Amino acid sequence: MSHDFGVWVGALLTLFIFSFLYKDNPLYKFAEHLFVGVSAGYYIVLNYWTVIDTNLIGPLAAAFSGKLPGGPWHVQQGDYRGLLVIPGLLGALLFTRLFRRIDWLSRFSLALIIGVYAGLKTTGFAQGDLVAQVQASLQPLWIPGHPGASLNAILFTIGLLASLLFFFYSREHRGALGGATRIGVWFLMISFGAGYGYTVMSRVSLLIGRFQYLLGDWLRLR
Amino acid sequence: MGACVVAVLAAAVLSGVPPALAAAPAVADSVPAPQPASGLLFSDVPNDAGRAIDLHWALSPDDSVRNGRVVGYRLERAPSPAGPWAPVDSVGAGTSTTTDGSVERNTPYFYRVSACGPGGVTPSGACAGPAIARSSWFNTTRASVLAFTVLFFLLVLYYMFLAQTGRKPFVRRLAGIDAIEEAIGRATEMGRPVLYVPGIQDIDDIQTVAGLVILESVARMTARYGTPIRVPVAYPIPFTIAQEVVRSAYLQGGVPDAYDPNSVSFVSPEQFAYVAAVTGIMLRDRPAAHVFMGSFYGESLMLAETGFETGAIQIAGTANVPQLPFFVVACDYTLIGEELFAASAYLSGDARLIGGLKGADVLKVAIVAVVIVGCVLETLGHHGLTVWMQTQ
Amino acid sequence: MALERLERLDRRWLFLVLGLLVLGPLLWPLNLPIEPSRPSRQFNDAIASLPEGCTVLMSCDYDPASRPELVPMTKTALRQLWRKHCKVVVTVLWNGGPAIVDQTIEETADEFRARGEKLVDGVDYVNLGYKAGNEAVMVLMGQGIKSTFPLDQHRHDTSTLPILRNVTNYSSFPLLVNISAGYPGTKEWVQQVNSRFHLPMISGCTAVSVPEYYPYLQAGQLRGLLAGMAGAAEYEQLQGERGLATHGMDAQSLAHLFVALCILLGNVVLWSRRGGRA
Amino acid sequence: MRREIPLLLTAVIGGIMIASFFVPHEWASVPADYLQQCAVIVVAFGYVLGGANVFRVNLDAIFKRHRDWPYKLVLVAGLLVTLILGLFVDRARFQDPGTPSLWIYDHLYVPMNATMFALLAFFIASAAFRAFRIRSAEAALLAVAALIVMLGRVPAGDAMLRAIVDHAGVPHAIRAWRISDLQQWIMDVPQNAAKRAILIGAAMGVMATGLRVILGIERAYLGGGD
Repeated sequence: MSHDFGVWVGALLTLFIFSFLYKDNPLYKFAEHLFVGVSAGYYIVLNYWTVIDTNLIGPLAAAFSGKLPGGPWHVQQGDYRGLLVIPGLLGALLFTRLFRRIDWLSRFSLALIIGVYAGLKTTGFAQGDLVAQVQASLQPLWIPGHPGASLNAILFTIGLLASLLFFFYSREHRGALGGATRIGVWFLMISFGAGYGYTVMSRVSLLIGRFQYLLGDWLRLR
Repeated sequence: MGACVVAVLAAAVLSGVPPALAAAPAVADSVPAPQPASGLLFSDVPNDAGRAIDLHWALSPDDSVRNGRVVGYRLERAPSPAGPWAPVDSVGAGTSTTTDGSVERNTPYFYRVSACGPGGVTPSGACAGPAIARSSWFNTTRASVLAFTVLFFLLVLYYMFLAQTGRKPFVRRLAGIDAIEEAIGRATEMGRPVLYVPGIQDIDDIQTVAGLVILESVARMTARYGTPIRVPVAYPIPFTIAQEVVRSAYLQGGVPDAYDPNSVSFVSPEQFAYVAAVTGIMLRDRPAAHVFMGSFYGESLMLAETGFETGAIQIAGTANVPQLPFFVVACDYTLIGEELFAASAYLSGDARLIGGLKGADVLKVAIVAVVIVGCVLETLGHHGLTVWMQTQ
Repeated sequence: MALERLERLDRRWLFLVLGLLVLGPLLWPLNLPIEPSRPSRQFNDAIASLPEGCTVLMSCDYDPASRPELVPMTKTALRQLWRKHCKVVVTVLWNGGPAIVDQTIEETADEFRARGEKLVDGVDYVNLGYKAGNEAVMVLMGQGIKSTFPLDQHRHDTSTLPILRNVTNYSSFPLLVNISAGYPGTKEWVQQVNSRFHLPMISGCTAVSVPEYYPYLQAGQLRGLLAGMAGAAEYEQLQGERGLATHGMDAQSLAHLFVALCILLGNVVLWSRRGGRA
Repeated sequence: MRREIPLLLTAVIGGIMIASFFVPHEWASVPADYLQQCAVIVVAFGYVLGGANVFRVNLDAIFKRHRDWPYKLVLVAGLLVTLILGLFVDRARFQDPGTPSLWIYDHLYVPMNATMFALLAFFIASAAFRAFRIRSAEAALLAVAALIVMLGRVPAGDAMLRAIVDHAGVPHAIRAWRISDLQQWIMDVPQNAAKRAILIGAAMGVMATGLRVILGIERAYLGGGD
């Protein structure tokens, strides 16, 4: 058995949470609430020191210290000096959300975040998921001397097109379109089956990890 | 000369040369100096903001035969052919290219390459230049991305415009919507409530918005049938919206008195606390219909399982693909991925949502055509389309 | 009769059986043979084909919840890279991750140090630590890594670290190794960095994400893919190691058999009930 | 004005971000770089705000003696202790070995975070038994694929098949068959085709949302009010 007090605490909390399997109970609730509190505190501390202090307060202090050549407004790519006052202000405005009467001020901060991410996601999905994925689907359907690979290529293309047509809303799924979408459903079902299998794998792995912790770190059985 | 070699090697080590170079002085006496590299060429790196220059040279003849006289090359640059020279990069033997990523844009540079070996350092005879890095106005490798993006945006805007001017484009009714209505009908017959779960995410997840839009129509149906509805919500903002949505549905249905203020309840953003509360409702109130529409994570299977056990009709919809299998096997009907958004667009009749849906539909047909044409071209050995779409 | 009892089975019995099936092989291993799959080999080969001594970017985007799946593969990848004398620059984009990632790096480095090999923080590897902002951080790093991470995990000034002296942006790396538990992770690195900055990448991820990432693998956007604990075990096998992932695979096997049996039995119950009523 | 200016700001910023993707020139790339730098900082403030919100909501619940308020006391105490140690005692070194903050992380945060998700392994087993119903041909396809992937992805699948084959005296040609290969084929061909279709569809959904946000049509994120 471990002689580390911390490991005992961790092991007990692990067991508290597992007790939920028997039924919802005070031990589980205790652990759950403790977890929420600790993680909220931890996120504040982490983001304060690693981002607000490092990327905002540090560079701002340096910019206005008078030691940097060019002064606080000598801005160049990657070194924004005095201009970092703006994100600092927008960050502070976010906290107006805690006060009903002035919470509209936080919209300026949200506008920045939403604008940046809408732009990044739009182009990221357009290039990485739309164009690149369509491009990768343009493959020879017959590869001389490789009947197996050719068959797979044909099957893949049929599956892709049929599944795409399944998500087509401008026409009722009847006739030829109905037939294609039916094939699409088969492919989708196989992919959900694969998803099911891999999700099972993931969850079981997490359980194995907890048992390895209890057996190894706590009970020292291995 | 000896001092120069040491200085050069020291500079090379500082700038991260392969370790072999650093060990050179030990055998400096026995090996002759390498023959020089030649033919140094430069070119501005295309499609960037003028921040880099590509360099390319022909290997030293000693490097080509691998006789151990060359261990690497050293690149230097200067503002004029006369110097002063400053180190840019060092690379190992057998390498004949590098990129200088530390240039100022629109500034001329002259480059030279030296072959380094245990026997000494031999600069090439001539330097190359002036090399100037310039900003580009368009990244040509992204032409296909631009084409698809512009086409899609135009389609979406066109159909939005069409829908707003009253010519609403046709969108088919999804079977899942009929399934919801049927389920509410059965709950009414059995005199039991309907449970509606709008996902477990906050309002910034677009699926939550879709879930709340669908809630509006579901609440209108329950108001019409006079069936109680229960809506547990995980986050405060979606909670207030859900309250508003349900109340106005009862108001519009002409039965404001039938609205129960307790029908929409705020639970907790904590995943398992939320599940415990919802499964509690399932087991205690025994709703005859469960509707799950929105963003779900690992808890989806716990909801679906408990719901299945109670024998209720279950209808689900989510765009979180990993959770779909659990809904598909345990629910009577599942809206798959995009279908969730399609259902919300259909039910709301909102021109802006329908515009997006129709634009995507037309682009899908275009993609089907591109894939068919592309595959045929590839089979016939023509690679033009594939190369054009290549973005990297 | 037996079926009826099965139908009314309290699910806590299932919990108990699953718990025992996982516990058993952890105490008494069966040592079933592990055979590496193609995506795992590709992951291994991508690192194997790197030039000796190059500098590689490794983003460890996970938190403690995914530790059993992702920490073993993180360790094996670090070992493979360090054996090739590659330098490793580590970033963390998940809130919960920086400290466990740091512990993982140090534990692995200590193995090398115990054998008398020299591995120095800041020279052979650096943990740049956490940065909020997901995709924005990824694209920012494309303009300058040191300006995005002014200080590392241990608050050293990154502009003075020897390992970063020649590192400017993504063009300084031949490969990105991404260990990913979800968002932000492999999908975002593919969209924002692999596509935008043409940086070749490989991914080790939780099994849940694997089906979603397969299209990227087929398209060549990913050069290799490790699938959860099984992928990590196969990777350990390829590297001749016996780590925690290999240790867990027997339990994984039995649990899968049990879940498969549950699906079959559950449906037998259903069909028999339906048959009885008809 | 309280809505229009933020909407305009979103449009301009979103436009710059999209433009900088296609235009590498410094006139587009430098502003975009600066905006991302700002976003990183504001997002970090967002996490701090999230924490402050948890504190406020739960403190409120304690004062109003809501159901479960003693647990909220635990929550608030956990939050405050972690926060005070991290901000004022350990300060920037809060993740260095030996600090109380790292002790909290290692022995409270890590085990609880990991165990919460490990619970799902048990629920997946019971869901498989009680709520996985093969009622149609489509569901049967899903089930078969799930079984093959589950067995083919772990060593037990092939080991079991080999044991059966060895005992049953199956012809040599069939002996080479392996569940793991079948699993790989499912992943490479049918599942990959369907996943790619979903990926492409989802990409269009995200792009359409992005367009609506930039054009100011989608404005749910601004919240209610004028």
